[in-house]
Amino acid sequence: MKLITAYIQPEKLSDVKQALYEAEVFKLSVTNALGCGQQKGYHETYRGVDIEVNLLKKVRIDIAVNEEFTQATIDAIIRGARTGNIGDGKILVTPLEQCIRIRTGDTGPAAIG
Amino acid sequence: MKLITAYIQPEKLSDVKQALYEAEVFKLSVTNALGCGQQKGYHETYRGVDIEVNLLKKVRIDIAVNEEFTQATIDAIIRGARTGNIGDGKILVTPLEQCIRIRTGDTGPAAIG
Amino acid sequence: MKLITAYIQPEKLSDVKQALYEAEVFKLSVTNALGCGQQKGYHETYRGVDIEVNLLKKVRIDIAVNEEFTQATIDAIIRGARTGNIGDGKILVTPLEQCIRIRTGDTGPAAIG
Amino acid sequence: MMSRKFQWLCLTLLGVVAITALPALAEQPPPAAAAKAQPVAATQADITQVNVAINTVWIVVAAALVFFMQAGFGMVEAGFLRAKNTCNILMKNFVDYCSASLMFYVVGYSLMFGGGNGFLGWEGFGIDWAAGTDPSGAGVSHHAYWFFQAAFCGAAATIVAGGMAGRMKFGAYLMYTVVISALIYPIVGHWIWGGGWLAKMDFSDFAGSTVVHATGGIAALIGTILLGARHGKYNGKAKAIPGHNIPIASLGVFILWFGWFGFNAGSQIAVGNGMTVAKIAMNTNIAACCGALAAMLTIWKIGGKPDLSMTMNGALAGLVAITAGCDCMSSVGAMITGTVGGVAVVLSALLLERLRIDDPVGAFPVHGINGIWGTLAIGLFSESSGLFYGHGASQLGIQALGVFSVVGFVLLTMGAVFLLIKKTYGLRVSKQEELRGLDIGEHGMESYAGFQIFTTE
Amino acid sequence: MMSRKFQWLCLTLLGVVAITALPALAEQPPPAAAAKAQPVAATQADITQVNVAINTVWIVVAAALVFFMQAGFGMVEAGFLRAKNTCNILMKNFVDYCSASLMFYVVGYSLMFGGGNGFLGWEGFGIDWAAGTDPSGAGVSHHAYWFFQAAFCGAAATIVAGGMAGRMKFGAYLMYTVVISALIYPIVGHWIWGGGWLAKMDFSDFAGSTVVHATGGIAALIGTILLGARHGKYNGKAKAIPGHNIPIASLGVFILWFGWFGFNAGSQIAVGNGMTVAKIAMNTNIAACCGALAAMLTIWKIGGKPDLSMTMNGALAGLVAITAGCDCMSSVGAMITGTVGGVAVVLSALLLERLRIDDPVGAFPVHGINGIWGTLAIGLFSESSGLFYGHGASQLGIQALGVFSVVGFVLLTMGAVFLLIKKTYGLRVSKQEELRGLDIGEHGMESYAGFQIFTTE
Amino acid sequence: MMSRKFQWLCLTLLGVVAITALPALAEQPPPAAAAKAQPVAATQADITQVNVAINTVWIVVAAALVFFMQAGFGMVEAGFLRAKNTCNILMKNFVDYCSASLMFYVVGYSLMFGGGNGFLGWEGFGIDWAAGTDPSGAGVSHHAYWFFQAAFCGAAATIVAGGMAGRMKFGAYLMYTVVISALIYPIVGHWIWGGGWLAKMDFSDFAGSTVVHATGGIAALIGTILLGARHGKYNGKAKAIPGHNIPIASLGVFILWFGWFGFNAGSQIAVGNGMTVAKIAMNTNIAACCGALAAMLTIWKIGGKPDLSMTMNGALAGLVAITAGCDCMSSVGAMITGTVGGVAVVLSALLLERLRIDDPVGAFPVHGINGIWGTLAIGLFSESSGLFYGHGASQLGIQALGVFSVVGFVLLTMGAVFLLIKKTYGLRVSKQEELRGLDIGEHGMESYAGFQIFTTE
Ligand SMILES: Nc1ncnc2c1ncn2[C@@H]1O[C@H](COP(=O)(O)OP(=O)(O)O)[C@@H](O)[C@H]1O
Ligand SMILES: Nc1ncnc2c1ncn2[C@@H]1O[C@H](COP(=O)(O)OP(=O)(O)O)[C@@H](O)[C@H]1O
Ligand SMILES: Nc1ncnc2c1ncn2[C@@H]1O[C@H](COP(=O)(O)OP(=O)(O)O)[C@@H](O)[C@H]1O
Repeated sequence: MKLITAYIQPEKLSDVKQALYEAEVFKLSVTNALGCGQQKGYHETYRGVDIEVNLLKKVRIDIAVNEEFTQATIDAIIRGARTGNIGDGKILVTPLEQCIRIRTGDTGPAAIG
Repeated sequence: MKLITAYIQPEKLSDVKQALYEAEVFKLSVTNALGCGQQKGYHETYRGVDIEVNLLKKVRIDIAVNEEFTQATIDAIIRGARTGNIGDGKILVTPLEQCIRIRTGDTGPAAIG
Repeated sequence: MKLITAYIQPEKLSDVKQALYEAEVFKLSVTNALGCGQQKGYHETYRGVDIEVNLLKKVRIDIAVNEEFTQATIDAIIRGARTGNIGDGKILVTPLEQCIRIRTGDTGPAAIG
Repeated sequence: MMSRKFQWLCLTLLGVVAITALPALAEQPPPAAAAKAQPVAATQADITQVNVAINTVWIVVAAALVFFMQAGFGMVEAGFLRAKNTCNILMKNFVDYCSASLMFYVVGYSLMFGGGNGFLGWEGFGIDWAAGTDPSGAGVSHHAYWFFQAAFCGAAATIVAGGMAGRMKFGAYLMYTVVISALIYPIVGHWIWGGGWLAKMDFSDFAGSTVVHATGGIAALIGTILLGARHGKYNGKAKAIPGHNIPIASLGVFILWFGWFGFNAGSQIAVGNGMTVAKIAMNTNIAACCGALAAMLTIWKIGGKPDLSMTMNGALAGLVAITAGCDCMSSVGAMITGTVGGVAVVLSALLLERLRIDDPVGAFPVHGINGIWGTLAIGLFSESSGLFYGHGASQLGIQALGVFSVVGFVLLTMGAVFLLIKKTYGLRVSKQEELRGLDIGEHGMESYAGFQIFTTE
Repeated sequence: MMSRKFQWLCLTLLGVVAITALPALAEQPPPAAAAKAQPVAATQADITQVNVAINTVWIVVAAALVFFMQAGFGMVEAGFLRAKNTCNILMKNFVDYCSASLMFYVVGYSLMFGGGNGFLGWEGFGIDWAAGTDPSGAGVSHHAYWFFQAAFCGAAATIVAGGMAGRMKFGAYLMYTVVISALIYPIVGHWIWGGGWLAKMDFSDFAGSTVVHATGGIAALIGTILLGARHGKYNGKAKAIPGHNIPIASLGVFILWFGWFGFNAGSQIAVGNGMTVAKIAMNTNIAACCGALAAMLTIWKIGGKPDLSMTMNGALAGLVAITAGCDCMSSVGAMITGTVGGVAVVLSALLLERLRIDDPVGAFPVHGINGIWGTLAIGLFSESSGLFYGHGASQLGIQALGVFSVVGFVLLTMGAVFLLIKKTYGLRVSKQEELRGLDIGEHGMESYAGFQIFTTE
Repeated sequence: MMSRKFQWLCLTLLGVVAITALPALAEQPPPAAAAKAQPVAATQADITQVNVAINTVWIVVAAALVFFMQAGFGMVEAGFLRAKNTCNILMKNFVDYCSASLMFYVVGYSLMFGGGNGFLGWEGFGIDWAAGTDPSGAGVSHHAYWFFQAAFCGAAATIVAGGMAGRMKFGAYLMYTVVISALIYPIVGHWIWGGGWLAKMDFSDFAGSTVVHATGGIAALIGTILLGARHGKYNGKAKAIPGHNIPIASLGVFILWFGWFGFNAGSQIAVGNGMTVAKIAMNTNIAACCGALAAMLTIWKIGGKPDLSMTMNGALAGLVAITAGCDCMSSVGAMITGTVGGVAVVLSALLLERLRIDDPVGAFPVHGINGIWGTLAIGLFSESSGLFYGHGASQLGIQALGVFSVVGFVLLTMGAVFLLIKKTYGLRVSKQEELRGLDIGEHGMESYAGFQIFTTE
């Protein structure tokens, strides 16, 4: 099992959800995040004083998947999130040793979906 | 060492904390999250226009534990969070290679607790 | 590749960012979190009724790095975040199997930076 | 950088302003006063009409201020609750004012001010009375008087919303609000302000410590008890459930205080030479100040820190307490009345906690306790009939009798109403709905869409 | 624990207060009334001057209330939008009032109230008219009258901001606001209130259902259409974009309602014996209540739950609808007018959705539709000329003609203005800026710094 | 779906309303005017009493408006700070009004308006003066006058809270507030409004640019300097610390503006024929508009974008600036005074940043700088004594002398007070408490419980 974590542009969330849905990935968790990457951020002035904003608004998605869904999930995220502009984001894949459904106590691949 | 991540119903947080406390797990981190799973979400109408809410409010808990605490921690979370209804949530376990206490520089199992 | 996750005191974020910058780590993601650790929390009373606050405000930083940057990144975080007081926080290191840049589709170590 | 396209616009505009305005700089004779009239003598009828005009303007402004208190109630209650129940309380606040206005138009005004017996008025429903001046003797029309009184009725109705917030069904609230504004409030009002039996005994409640606040506060108490505490409030020991938006609550307190100048000073409808209006405004202000400071010091002593929410309750407590006697007390009497009110609100809020009665915004401590205290305070500090001014205890006795009767009447009738609703329609939402919040359950919307909010309890 | 150092301070203070105040308790004679005057006879000139004083105080208070409505508009609009566009709408709300005041000072007042022809006034720019009393016949000075009218002009200007919110360029808004307050509004105003052609036909619009609200509402409609919907609003089926701060919106509605007592009742500038002022206040209140309840029941039936945002729109709808006829209707007429307004606002908001016209705050349903309805309602319910009171349909015909003319005039002129801006400066911000929010794009700041807010759409 | 149980309720209700109201539709005769009086002649005494009534109603309404400004101050200050210090500033705002009222009751009013010498009044503590009319000559009672003046005193006291926000100890603030309202403000007030030495020199400050605003603004400046900047504000180069709730700040500005009509126009207590009241209201409005627009254009030019927070400061700057001369300037004078104020507030705010004086809400630029400018502007634009109206520079000299004296007096006395507190009780909270926020540290509560807020600085 893998844990797929993606940082994407906030306004792309619904597209990514749609793409995942089409790839038959129905379960995910979403967190609000700030990110700092190649995107340079921007300068504001508040009351005439400079203020550099380099932590931009991002959305973080976490999806636990079974091995065989890994690539399909990654592809779906890319399909939904890519615009070709800097700031599109990253996908990180970490190994997942165990998954448990709290309601039933199911474990392992059966508990993912 | 393991990193245990759980998505639970928000209102179960204090029960889970209580259960962990009883299992002598005192350290954890909590994040606000939204989740999409078997729970179908619900429909609202705002100003008469339909609005489908399928990202439900969840709370994410992260706990770094030493190997021998893994099962006890998982059990405690289940004890605190289970209601038997859809939406109770998931527990994910990932391998943790290193843990460092910033204050002292302690590393490894000694730094966890 | 490694995924470095750190929980730090909120007010230390800009120092940590500065330290990371000096260590030539430019990319990171930040999440708002609550934490419960050796720091005991505090008691408030609201309208004369006791209220125990044991989930304290923390900031969570996630950084995906290539192997060779791991130690430098950890050191930088410690430099920025350490005050020597309880509550300074923890750094967790997990293995990262894959990293993909959404914009280009680059994968692996090349996609990290 | 301000865009080029835009700079010309600004410059042109400034130019136009400058050019057009220049002549005015040179000379700008003020408009002439009213055209010179022949020295025809004025009569007392003219003076009377002018006085009616003043009284009408005054009562309409005061009524608007009292209306605005509805916003204050809404903000205080919303701010003291959790985010997930905010739309619900705001909706209740809207709807109770609207239905109170309507009910008070159709039946309430007539039950309250119509001629009738000592218990109830019965005249002129739908405000279609034959020509005649208002009951206050200030010569203003029934329309003006109705407007002022309807706003009072709305205030009495809305007090309950706060105490029962966070778990009461919206439909049940609608039922309650019709009953209180069409029946209970007008009956109490008739007793005291409409020439009823308490009025005949010289029971004194100038602007409504009993009529409005004790009525609302007692109804809130019995409703809260019948409804039960919010889920999670008393698991093991009492748990504080902090309000989610203190700035808005603080704004609400200021709005209430602001409106209270209309509530109290406006109740002196016949302005006359203005002396009483001014005295009332002063007393109202000083009692609120003392109430706030007293509550702050009390909670500071007890809880260890100056709690803002209690301080705000203290200001309101002072206002409620001075409402009955604002016209007949000296300013020192007002200070004492307010100070006692501020202490009382803290102690009674803590007592409610101990009794495990869950009143999230302090509706009973503020309006119930202080409505009673303010009414009794007249018996002590009234310059013309108070015990401490050497007039014996008879006024105090009358005050106690009046308060006792109203409290009993409201307890019984509202208790019956709430019980009836509980047995039939149901008072309380499901646990699941309560946990998720009444905003989504009852109204299908959220108060702060997009905001990240922990709803862990 | 309250610190020691601090306790002495409090105690000392209380002591000082007590000691200084004690003598006052003993005896506190009220200040004497104005010194006893010789019984010199008063003349009608004295009475006139007193009446002018009353009228002036009344109009200044009313104007301040109407000014305060600007805050109400700001809060309602801000609350109904997403957090990321909040500073932008608040800025527009500030700037349109400021520029409306200025423009109305320099040219608008003269075009509206100056002598001229039936279409346009042309007299006394910069308010430097020769001495003379105001156009209302209440004897108040031009300054007072200007202040009152300028606040109305600001209201007409700001209505548009809500409909076009979330995607309109700030610079374009500035241009629009100058045009409407310097030209369009004063011209319409002249027709109806400044002795123009509609005034001569006995077209009736007491406080501005047409002059202010239909003008603003129609301008909002045409602007919204030319601007297009917000990004993501109509991908596939219509998507609701919920407001981000409902408590503040609810406060805004209360502020508007509060200010409306100045708007409507203040329009009766000559207080006289106060009867009309009181009647207007009552009608205004009762129509708003009926509008709110009617809208609540309508959306409840249609959408399944009592939606707070629609209920609030309903209250505003009732207020807009009663604005034209608040002086000439009975209270039952006001109830019906308000009730119909409340139903109409819900239905027309749903119709707009179906037509894919994206009006985030309901500017057109509230102000446009109900401005028109309220104007027509006079033809039905006016006690002196309405169809239902047996006076035939002629007034209704005049009302329809007037509304029709104003709607046509505003559609054409504002349509042309918006088109012109669209072709030259541009009406709409870039998609990128719209997604990130206009607060950052146009003003370089955020509304809720530090708060975690999802901006996923 | 609206539940069945519920539908019958609604229908029944509507039915009841309809049936009861129907007769009223048929005929609803208005209540008769005041009963027909015999044509008895009216005397000048009657007229005087009527005028006193008008003046009293006017001053009470105006005082309520000025009181309401306290809410405006609270919202502006809260909105411009970070979320973690919000309860603290709101608490200060409550408590300074309360203590100012009390102090001004016990000693302040007497020091300010009591007969005495040129420096200080000394008469009638606790407002127990022998019968007599108020110092303003409008015939209103001391109670009315006190209420109005106490609200002014509260305003002067609260200005300081904003400048010193985010790091000042609550206890220290309590001490400061007692001193300024019991001593410093009344003394300055006596000089200018209480018949003191500046009044005798014909120094002119109609509604308090110097008395209230310069006093408060200068106290804020010296306090801010002695307190030092917020932690993290000037590490390396100056860092902006954005306000956390701009909508609420914007509401605060509107509330202040609204209240200012009471502040300025209400200072003309004797309404007379209303001309001056109207003129003041107009000037106040137009100066605020010009201030806002001027500030917007200035910051747009300098910073590249129209910053809302500066625009709001500009409106306040215009209001502060016109306060002194609102009665004696033409409207063009008011426009210029406001415009200069708007530019000045931006430039002085930027200057403070450069000097590393950390004034989070702009208390000194708004109230200090513009209080001074507004006072001097009289010397230039007064129609009866201004330089630009050909009356020479003597008034300007007097104004400069007066402002200079007040600034010096406040700097010295308040500097001494703050230094004393600093050495004994301490002015500033610990760094740890400052980082976590004063809400938790000083009051044990949070402003937005449940909300996710980054407190990273
Ligand atoms: N090495 C990393 N570690 C953690 N988060 C990262 C890393 N690289 C990118 N991110 C996240 O992804 C977001 C987008 O990255 P960015 O470099 O701006 O986009 P792109 O890869 O398209 O150039 C960042 O804002 C950050 O949240
Ligand atoms: N595969 C997954 N990946 C990421 N998060 C998940 C996954 N499955 C479940 N979750 C999280 O757990 C929550 C509860 O899941 P759900 O399927 O509704 O409950 P249950 O397992 O009891 O049926 C979801 O809202 C989501 O946040
Ligand atoms: N085992 C753990 N699992 C998850 N989070 C932890 C763990 N230990 C510490 N943390 C996080 O780190 C923060 C600081 O920990 P704490 O023990 O208070 O500091 P210190 O290690 O300096 O004593 C906690 O608030 C929590 O967010």
